[in-house]
Amino acid sequence: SVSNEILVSAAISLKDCFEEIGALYENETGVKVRFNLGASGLLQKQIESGAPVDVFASAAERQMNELQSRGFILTETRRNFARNALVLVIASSSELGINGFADLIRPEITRVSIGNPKTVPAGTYARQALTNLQLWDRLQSRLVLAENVRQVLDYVARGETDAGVVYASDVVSASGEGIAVAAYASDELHDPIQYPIAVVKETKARDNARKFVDLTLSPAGQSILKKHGFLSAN
Amino acid sequence: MLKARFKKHLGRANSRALTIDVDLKAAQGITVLFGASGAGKTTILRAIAGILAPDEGRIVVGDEVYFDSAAGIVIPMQKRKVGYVFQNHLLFPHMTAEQNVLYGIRTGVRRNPRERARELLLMLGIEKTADRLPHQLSGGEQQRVALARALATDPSVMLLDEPLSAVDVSTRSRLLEEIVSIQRRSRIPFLYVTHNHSEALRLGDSMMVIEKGRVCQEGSPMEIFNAPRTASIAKVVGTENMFVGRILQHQFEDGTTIVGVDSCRIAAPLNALPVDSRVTIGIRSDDILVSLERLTQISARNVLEGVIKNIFIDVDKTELMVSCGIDLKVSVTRSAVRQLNLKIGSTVFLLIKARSVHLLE
Amino acid sequence: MLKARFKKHLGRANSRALTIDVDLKAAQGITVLFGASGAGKTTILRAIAGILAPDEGRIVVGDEVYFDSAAGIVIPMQKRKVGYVFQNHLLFPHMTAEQNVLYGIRTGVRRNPRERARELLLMLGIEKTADRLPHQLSGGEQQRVALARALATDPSVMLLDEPLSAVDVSTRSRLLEEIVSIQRRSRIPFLYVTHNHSEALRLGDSMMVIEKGRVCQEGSPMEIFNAPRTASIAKVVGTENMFVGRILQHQFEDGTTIVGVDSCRIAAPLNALPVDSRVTIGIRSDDILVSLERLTQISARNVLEGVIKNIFIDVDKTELMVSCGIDLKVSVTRSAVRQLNLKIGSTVFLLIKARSVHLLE
Amino acid sequence: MVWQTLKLSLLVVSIATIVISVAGILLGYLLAKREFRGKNLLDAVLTLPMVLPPTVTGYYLIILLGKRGVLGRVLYDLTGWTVTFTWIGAVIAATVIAFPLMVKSARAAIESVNADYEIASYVMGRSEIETFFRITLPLASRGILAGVVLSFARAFGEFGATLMIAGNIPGKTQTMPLAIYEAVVSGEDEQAKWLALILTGIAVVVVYLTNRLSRPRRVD
Amino acid sequence: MVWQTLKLSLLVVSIATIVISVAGILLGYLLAKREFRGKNLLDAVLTLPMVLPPTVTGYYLIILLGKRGVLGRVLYDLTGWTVTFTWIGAVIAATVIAFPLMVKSARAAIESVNADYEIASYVMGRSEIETFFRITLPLASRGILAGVVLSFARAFGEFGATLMIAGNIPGKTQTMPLAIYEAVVSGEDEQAKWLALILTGIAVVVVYLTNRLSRPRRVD
Ligand SMILES: Nc1ncnc2c1ncn2[C@@H]1O[C@H](COP(=O)(O)OP(=O)(O)OP(=O)(O)O)[C@@H](O)[C@H]1O
Ligand SMILES: Nc1ncnc2c1ncn2[C@@H]1O[C@H](COP(=O)(O)OP(=O)(O)OP(=O)(O)O)[C@@H](O)[C@H]1O
Ligand SMILES: [Mg+2]
Ligand SMILES: [Mg+2]
Repeated sequence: SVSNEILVSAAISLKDCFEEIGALYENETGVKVRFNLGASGLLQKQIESGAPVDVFASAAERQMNELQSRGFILTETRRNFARNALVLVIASSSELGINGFADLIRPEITRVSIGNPKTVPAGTYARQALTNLQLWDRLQSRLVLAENVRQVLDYVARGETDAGVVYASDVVSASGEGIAVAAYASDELHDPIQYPIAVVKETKARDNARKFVDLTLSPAGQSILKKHGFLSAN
Repeated sequence: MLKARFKKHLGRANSRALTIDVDLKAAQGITVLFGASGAGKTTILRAIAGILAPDEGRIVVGDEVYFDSAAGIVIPMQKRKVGYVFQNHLLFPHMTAEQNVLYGIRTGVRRNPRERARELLLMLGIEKTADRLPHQLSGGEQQRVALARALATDPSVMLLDEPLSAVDVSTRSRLLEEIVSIQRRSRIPFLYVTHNHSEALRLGDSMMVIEKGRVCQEGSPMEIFNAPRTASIAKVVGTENMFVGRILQHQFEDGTTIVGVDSCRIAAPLNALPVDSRVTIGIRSDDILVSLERLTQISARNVLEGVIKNIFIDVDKTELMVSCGIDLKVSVTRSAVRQLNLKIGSTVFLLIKARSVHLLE
Repeated sequence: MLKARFKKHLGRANSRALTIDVDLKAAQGITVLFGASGAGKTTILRAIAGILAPDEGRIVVGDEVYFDSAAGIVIPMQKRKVGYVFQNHLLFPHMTAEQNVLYGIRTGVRRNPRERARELLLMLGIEKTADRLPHQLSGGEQQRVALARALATDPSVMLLDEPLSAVDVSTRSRLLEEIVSIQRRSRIPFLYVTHNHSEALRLGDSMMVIEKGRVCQEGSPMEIFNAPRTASIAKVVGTENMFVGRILQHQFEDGTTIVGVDSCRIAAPLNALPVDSRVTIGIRSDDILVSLERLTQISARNVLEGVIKNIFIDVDKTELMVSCGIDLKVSVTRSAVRQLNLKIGSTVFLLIKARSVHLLE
Repeated sequence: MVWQTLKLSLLVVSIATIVISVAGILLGYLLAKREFRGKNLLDAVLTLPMVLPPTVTGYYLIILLGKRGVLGRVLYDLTGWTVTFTWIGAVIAATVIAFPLMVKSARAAIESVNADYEIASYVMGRSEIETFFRITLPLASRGILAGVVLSFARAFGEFGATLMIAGNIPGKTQTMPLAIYEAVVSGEDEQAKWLALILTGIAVVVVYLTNRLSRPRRVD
Repeated sequence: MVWQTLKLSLLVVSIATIVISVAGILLGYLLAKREFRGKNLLDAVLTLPMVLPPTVTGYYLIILLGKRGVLGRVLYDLTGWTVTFTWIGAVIAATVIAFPLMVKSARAAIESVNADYEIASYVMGRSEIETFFRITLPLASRGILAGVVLSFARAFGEFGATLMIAGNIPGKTQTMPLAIYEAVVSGEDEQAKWLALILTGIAVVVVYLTNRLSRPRRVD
């Protein structure tokens, strides 16, 4: 990257708030910021292959852990900049009376969608939560694995599935149409849903990259995240 | 019985290539279509087969109306019972010779189509090629497969577009007989396009000369070849001697009209044209007799003295070019050349009956 | 000068369609290839053009070796300077008539290719079709475009595969003259395939008869038509009278051999076959003279009395079928029929020179 | 697990390829032979499933065929059955995605056949259907077979739209490409490689066999 | 923003289509006309990018061309430049993904041309290249144009592999399909619909125009 420009690879679920933080960043530093948005797993692969990325913001810790263990990030710059909560969503028109995760095993519930635990972070956490609730095995035949959170929301809103599990922030960003939150999963049911951020080792703009990481953690950054339904890092 | 009367413009509106405008009737029997290249023969066949819709007119075969612009009838080609030997064969390239012929046999018509196909191939002398694909056949073999395929269709009218142009004389001769006998048995009209005189003569129950999209003369082949009505027909049918002259006088007692061509006076059958009109006359080289003496006790009205300028020896006729004021081509046998000891430079007398001098329009 | 000596097996190994095995030389001039359909004429031309590689042999044009299996030389077709009129025309369907001809003109050879193309089209009488696509041309027009395209190539050898089979007699006659004059100017060998006698006679400086893939007779067209060497050649070239007989005796003083055919004794030129051998003899209908009286003071060795059984009237010849123990076809002019008042049933005497009786192999 | 995925993939792709081939050749024929208003527009619109990201196509399919979809609702109300999350949904997705390939290929192939042969067949009294099967189709076979192979490959590899309408229900609607995608994204490179190898192996064999099939009979 | 994305998409698809057409016709010609061992296997292998999910193809491309890739490393060592996250990467992705369409279509189209015309051209002394351009190509034009249209559509819509190798960087490597994908995933339905409309509109117009172009000149 040119010295007055940085490239931030960010999970696509961070799109809206990062665009706001980016504007703020450009104002403050005069450095242009570009975003490369995609699924965290793909972003990880790109960095491993040597893509010229300066900052990586992941939707889950696993991808960051892998990069760290293989030495692709500057470990000392790694921070968790946001958290999220898991929610059970239903169509706002739903008449099934689902009020909690336990309702999912009721016989009239035929389909429940979550993100694919292997590829979608929200799905990974959903699996943890359902496993801890002793529901995972019993729900197996009802599960529909989606490729991204958006798809879960589409299914639910269009009545294809009776319920779904997504992040709290997704419900906010999805302009909420047709979606209602039926229940929150308590924090103990899953690992903390952390959003890690770090500077990529091969960056040629270490300082500017560092500034972006700092900005996400700054009060201004945090308030933007909060506005979009994320929880503060700590 | 085939009746076809129609008009069809070919080419773009602003640059007409040709306008077909025909009215033809073909009874049971073989009707030969004769005409120069580009005269419109193929186009006429295509209209009858329904490949091409005329601009207006009416085409009837037997009692089936194939086309009638006034009544808005256009029977699609699938429904017309037409056998067609295409000028460019159009053998299906992915089928063997036998499969091509089998394809021509209408489903359900024959009890044993394979046998029929073999029979046809045998008849046309190409039974050995049954299992070959078209590109493995010689030109003449392809043409015969196309003929076999058309004959296989059991049609109500048969259209043959130069079906024997690519086969050798001896095969052709045999196939002509087959075609006649097939026609006689089937009792349907055959329209037969050819450029070949002897085909026309051997096959034609009647003949039509096509010129620039029109039927310009009809009659038996012999009649037309002997007495072509116009200079251009004469050219097409191959009358060798044609001259432009002027009417000099009518000899009513004799029943002849004297035509002056250059310095020659030629007696033709009496006609009603005014003296001094320009006329074209045609004399077939075959109708001229050669003598070494000036004969007088003879019925021929014209006796012209001349000198042999050239001798063309051809396998089926020998031609003399005799100069007697005008140059005349004269057809003789080779034995006559030997017997009369004809040489370039010999003086000869040409005898031409008045009836052999044709006034062309 | 073209020298081609090669072998080529056609068809699958287990079911040979034909084996071509020729050794031919064609000097500057027009060499006619004559032969029945399927004899292998097209295949020979294809081998010379390089479309088809012979199994073995050598092909030389001028001093360029086109093919030599021994030396491992195979010049690709692009490098052979061959003009080729294909039997099935092969006009490029996406190009107009003129563009097709232009394509034939080798780049850089002509200063003004368009003019040359127009010139050729004009010469062949198809200038009006210049802007039409092949499918908008009549069969004869297509053929002439193909001819123009081949003539445009300025080749070292010209191969013409029945180039005039689809045009009318009068056009053909004119084009034959053009072809001769082009050959005379270009001074290269022309190989000309045809089924047509008069084309062969008018064009051929020499002629080869092809039979089953072999050259079975070579000579001037006239020679071959007059004296075909075998019965099958006689059939191909159209000798009308052929009989199987036995040698009765040799008359050394006369220089004749008497052949018995049924009850007839026919004098033929002296030969060396043992008495009683079976032989085939051929007599061209044109070589027989008709007389009403039994002439004795005449050179003809054979005088056969017979009765006219039939008269066939054709436009370019009239044929009598005369029965005199054997049935003979006799060609006469129509005027002779009239003059001698020949009718079915008339008794006539046929005069046949011994030299006109050909022993066929 | 792999076996089940593979079985499903093969089932889906076989049915899809058959449907595509039949419908595509038919439509290709109509586009080639019939004149009607908006013909070329129709042809252009038909290529759309190639241009849109499959996920988007899948989204539109849900809007159309989902339980609450325009058509899906009618179907659901009548039969209580919905196509979403069934293997039939996967077939539909694969069919829609690969269909344009077949139509375009078939149209071009049929238009390239010299119409004179068809005319000759008609003149011989053969119906349009018979002519189509015995003349047009064999003469257009090269181009059509290429279309079939392309459609097969595309349908075999399709997963974006499939995922959307058929869902990813392990052991039920998970096709091979989906499994590979999953393996790649979740970093199971070994697994991914194996699956990719199987998938490509099968594809190569099928395509290879089709190629051999369409090879001209050598004749001389 | 939309404008820039569109511009990029058009740039990428134009270059990709040109590259695909040229290389695809060439390769199609070789497959059609030359005999060599493993020819049909090569043809089969060439269809692979159609079978693998584009993301997976993209992944393999990155392994090959990335800074640490087999080829990419050499390139990087030599020039200090890498193809990942550049619009050239997008061109490469689109090219690789759509290439099989062109090769297959071109091969079939070229094989369908009656070889006698090519022979006639050779006999007239025209070289193979000249014959190819003036005879083979015009006579195969229908099938080849169908291949070009299909490749164009596929390249225009490509996003899986592109995302992988070129990234999804607005204003730099974000093509239309990527923007649509992004909008869909982030729930910006309005935006998604508009983008999809523009994309499909352009595709329809281009395909329609090509169709008109390839329409036979009406002659009678
Ligand atoms: N589609 C067309 N557009 C323009 N002109 C055409 C078209 N079809 C035929 N012609 C012209 O009409 C004339 C008659 O063509 P047709 O094929 O009927 O001739 P033909 O008598 O069969 O000649 P030939 O003996 O050479 O086959 C030709 O000059 C030809 O060029
Ligand atoms: N590829 C092939 N496979 C099998 N047989 C073939 C092949 N090509 C030609 N033949 C056969 O070889 C023979 C000679 O063919 P060729 O085309 O040379 O004949 P021709 O003398 O030109 O006849 P025509 O006057 O009918 O055109 C024919 O009987 C033909 O069927
Ligand atoms: Mg014609
Ligand atoms: Mg031939």
